[in-house]
Amino acid sequence: MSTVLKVENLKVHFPIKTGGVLKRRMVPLKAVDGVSFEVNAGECLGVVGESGCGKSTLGRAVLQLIKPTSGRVLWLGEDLCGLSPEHMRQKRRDLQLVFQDPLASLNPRLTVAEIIREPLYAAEPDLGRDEADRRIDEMMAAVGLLPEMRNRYPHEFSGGQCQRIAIARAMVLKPKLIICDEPVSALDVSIQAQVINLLRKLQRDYGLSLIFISHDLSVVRHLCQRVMVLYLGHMMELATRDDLFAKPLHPYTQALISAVPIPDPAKERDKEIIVLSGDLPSPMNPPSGCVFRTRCPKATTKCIKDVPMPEDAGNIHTVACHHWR
Amino acid sequence: MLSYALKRLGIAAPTLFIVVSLSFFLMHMAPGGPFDADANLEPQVIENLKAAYDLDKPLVEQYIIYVGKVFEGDFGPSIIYQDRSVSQLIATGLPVSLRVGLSAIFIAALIGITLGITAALNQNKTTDYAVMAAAMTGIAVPSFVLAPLMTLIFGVILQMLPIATLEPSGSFARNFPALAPMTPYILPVIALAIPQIAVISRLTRGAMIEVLRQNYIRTARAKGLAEKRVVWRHALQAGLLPVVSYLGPAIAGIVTGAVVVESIFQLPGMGRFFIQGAINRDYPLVLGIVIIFASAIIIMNLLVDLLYGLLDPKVKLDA
Amino acid sequence: MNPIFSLENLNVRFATKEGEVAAVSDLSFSLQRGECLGIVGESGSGKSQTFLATMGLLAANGSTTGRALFQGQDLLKLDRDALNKIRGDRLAMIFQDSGTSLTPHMKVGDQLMEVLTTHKGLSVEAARKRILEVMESIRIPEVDKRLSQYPHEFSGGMRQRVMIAMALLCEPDLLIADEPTTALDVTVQAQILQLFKALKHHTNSAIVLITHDLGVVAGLCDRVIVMYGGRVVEEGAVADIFARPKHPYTKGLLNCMPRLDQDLDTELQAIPGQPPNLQKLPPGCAFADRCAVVTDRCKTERPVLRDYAPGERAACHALEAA
Amino acid sequence: MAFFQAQRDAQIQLMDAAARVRGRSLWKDAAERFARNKAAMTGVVALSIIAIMSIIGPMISPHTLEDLAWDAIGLPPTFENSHWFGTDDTGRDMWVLTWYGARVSLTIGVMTTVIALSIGVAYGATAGYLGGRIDNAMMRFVDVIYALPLLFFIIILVTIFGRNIFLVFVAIGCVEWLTMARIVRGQTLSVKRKEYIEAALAAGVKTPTIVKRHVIPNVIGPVIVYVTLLVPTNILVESYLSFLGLGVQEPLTSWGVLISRGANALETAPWLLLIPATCLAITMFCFNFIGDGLRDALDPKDR
Repeated sequence: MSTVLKVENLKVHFPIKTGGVLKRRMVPLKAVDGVSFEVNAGECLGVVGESGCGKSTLGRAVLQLIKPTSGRVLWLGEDLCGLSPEHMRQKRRDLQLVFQDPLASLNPRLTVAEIIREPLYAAEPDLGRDEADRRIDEMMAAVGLLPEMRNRYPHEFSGGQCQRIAIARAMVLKPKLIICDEPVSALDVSIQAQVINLLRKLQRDYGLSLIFISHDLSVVRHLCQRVMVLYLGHMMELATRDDLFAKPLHPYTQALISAVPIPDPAKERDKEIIVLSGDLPSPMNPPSGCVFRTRCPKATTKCIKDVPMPEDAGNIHTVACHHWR
Repeated sequence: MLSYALKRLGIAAPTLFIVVSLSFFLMHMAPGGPFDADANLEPQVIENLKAAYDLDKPLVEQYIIYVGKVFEGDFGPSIIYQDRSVSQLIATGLPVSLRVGLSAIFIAALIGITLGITAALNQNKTTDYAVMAAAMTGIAVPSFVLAPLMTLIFGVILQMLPIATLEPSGSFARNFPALAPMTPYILPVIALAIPQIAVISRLTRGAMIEVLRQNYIRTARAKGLAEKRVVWRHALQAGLLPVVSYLGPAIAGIVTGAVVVESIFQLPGMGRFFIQGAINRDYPLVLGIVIIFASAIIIMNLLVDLLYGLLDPKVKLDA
Repeated sequence: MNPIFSLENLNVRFATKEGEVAAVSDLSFSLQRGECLGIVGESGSGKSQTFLATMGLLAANGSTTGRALFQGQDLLKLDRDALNKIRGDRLAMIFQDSGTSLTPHMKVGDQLMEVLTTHKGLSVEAARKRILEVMESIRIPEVDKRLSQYPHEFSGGMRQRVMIAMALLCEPDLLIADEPTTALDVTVQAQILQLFKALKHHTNSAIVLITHDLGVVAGLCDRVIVMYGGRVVEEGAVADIFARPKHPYTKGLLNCMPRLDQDLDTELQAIPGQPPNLQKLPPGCAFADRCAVVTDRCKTERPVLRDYAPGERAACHALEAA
Repeated sequence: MAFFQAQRDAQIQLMDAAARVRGRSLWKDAAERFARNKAAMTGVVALSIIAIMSIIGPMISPHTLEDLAWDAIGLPPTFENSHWFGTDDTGRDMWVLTWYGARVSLTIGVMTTVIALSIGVAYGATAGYLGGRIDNAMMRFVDVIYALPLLFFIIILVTIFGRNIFLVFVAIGCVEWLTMARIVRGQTLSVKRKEYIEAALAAGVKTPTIVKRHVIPNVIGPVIVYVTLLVPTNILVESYLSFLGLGVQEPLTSWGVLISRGANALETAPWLLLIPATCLAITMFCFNFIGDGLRDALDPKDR
């Protein structure tokens, strides 16, 4: 299995102004703080975490839509962070993005065909009209849109169909990697399944790599081969799906998994739920040591003092916790 | 909040400075001068006059002298109203303008907000349509049309109110002697307030309708609160926010509108002095009035922003 | 036993420029004291509008027919003053989006206080004592400080707790929770669901839980109603519905959810097609064009709700045939 | 073979039919909503009539702007002598004056708005698109200017630099762009944050294309609405100036000039005020109805 994307120690800090008139200072909001991972060809990597954990920022930083503060993003061995805007623009045909809110991610003034055509013309300005139309039709068929929808506008479609349009736009250049940022969270349950199945099919048919960002563990479990858990901009745990769900090592992962409701009355009422106390701390003022320690049932003084480093727990299972053993 | 006010006043100083400089150079850059119109004057007399007002010096020097004096609170002598300083003229004109302007803004806010709320609570009913039609009329019929008409009707035909004088007269003053001193101001204030009433009522209506649609209004109703409490305690404060932000421009509008209204009703306020000064190139007078009006607008805007901060807890004024 | 709350042939319609929208049609059910009823459906299924209508909270262009009996009184016939005596007191509702459902310019303490002063006529001290008691019970820390803060100073989970506290202040006989955890993170959702479980054990109130998440229903509810296109398609005890769903839509919902307890690498059995357009509901079954067992009859004739066992109802032609 | 051929033909026919299915664009929706708005459509019709009359009105009349009818001074509106709107105190025909005034007032309203539009859009779009510190500085400047008594500046400008009509354009236009700049900036900022812009960036679309295809079409709605409200505002500002004797000068005339003169003769010859004032008021109504109609059409929340 070959690695297509390698992210090393990626940090994204946003400067935030705080304080009054007299003692104004800039405090960095550490949205992503030293995250490293790899994506293999044809693989789907899940990124899970709750709101504010930096997962969306991570996706955009990989695509250079947000400039990373430091770290490297190696795409097929080449660091994307150092590229000129024009050079990066050319790389974009291999790297695409699908958003959470399907309607908001489609320009309301353009027709479906125009929306899907846009990346085509951006990457291949000399493409003939017939050829472009052929590829648009092909992709619309692949995502399950009828040809008569070509000249319609996004507001005429339901959420699920809009997400299909967005996926067709991302797929039309046959990219090698798509980053999906919560692509099904805004959809109804019955439509969610359609989109998940579509993504699985596309991944298989086109040998696509996916980074699937989501807060929904059951969806991630269904779709991804490996899963990374983020908390407050830090990687908590990274493992193959089977490993992670069978024996989660990090207390946060354990809590997350136990909190997912199971649609089976007997199982749901019997299961042990690890209820975390309190709320997510402010990323502008993260806890010392381990960022999770304020809500962690296993926290000790060591967690206050020392930042836990990602450790190899065997079987390509990485965990950042002082107490995983 | 105090630090915010101080900071805003800190910005106000350079703003005023820009105003003064801009007005100064604009006025002096133009060809001609204050004594051109008077053809009877001997050239030597004009030279002496110019020297007396420092107009013979290079422009930059005049500017430095002027700014220095303003800094000491001296706006210099007026040119057209001889033997009177600009400060004296302002001292006679400002009370009149303030009385008219502040009354107008107060009445405009009070009536405009009341009408707006009434319309919003009766959305798409007759009351709503009536209020909005009246508001549209208030916007479409400008004050310089309204003012002569009101003068004709209430002053000339009905003989109710005095016109073009500060002396109380007319049937209204006779019937209500206690209110007699107010009578000369009634028509100017109405003329100034009506366009603003129209705008404020439309704004209030729109904002209230928007607020009444919010989820927290639904929560308040679900709690079983009386509709009165829902409107006054839960909706109004947020509904007033756009109105409060509009009050800044409204004050500027009333100040400038006063120029027209004062000249129609021949009130001896700042507006009349300004027009006279501008037409006759009375540099010190025009500059002095611009400074006063600009300061008034800046201070009122600051008050409006502080009020906004009080109404909206999410606004951190000192951040 | 008399039901504490029952709906009879409730219809909710919205007049829009594009025509009438049938949000809820012929809805009937009843609810016993101490019971927890789950209402499940996707967006547009009419589950929220049903209860907004009974609370008198519909948008201005909405109209309601039918009866909504609460402790013997028809809520739909009450004028606003009479309704205000009941809602917030014996009948309380918790809304989904706590970020926008609390008045932003009022201190949280004041918003809680007014419920008690309005309904119970309590003095400020007595009301404050009661607020502290309720907030204690739902574990809001630093209550004193919290009461003088504004909603935007609270986290999403904390705001939702305030909403719950607000509903519980008068110890309502019926508590309606409209998607109380949808906007929250899973770990915070777990906290809130735990609260609801405790609540169920400690009060005798009836609870209606409106949600699209079958997992939440499974953990909390005794009975469940599944809605589709503004109508009830299936109703039954939670254990029965999850074990033996009758209606094809209920089956579809259960099968299309990715779940942590299922076998991996099976394709999700998605329900094909799109949710129905409430402006142009078909004459037959609203689910017909997404249904796996559809017949010609489904397209022309609307299936009626029939009892299949005590407390078990469903509306499907295929069931009648079987 | 024939079978496959037939199937292919059928398929092509199907595709052709499909291609003909045109969706309803937001513009089309808005246009239909606007056309259904009776007040706004009345405004369009009335305004068109006024605009046409401003062109052909003086031609219909047998009188000209220069004619001074000594035998008919201060005549009320009458069909005799074709003085349909009467005559003023120097015997000039009010019909001709009113429509000449309309020409000037409407031209000034439109020209000043064009100037304000160009400055405001350029300024606001630059600030909004660049963002950050530049945006901050640019908008701080606008805030400062906002705090000035702007009519005073116009007055200073026109009194000092002479009162020609061109200067009136420039003076009003240079002052009235502030709100436009704010609207465009706010709109640009909000569009810039939209996900479809990010999607276009992620797709590798070049910046000029993004501005052309994504930013401008989505910013333009509120700008159009504001334009329809700025034209009457500027007509009014010119009328203020003319009323004070600072606007356009004889022999040119505008509604403001006519109203000013009419106000002085109100007791003896009320039509001299009422006719131009009515025209002005109707124009104000029309623009405001059109503006409201456009706003409701482009931003359909039922109000």
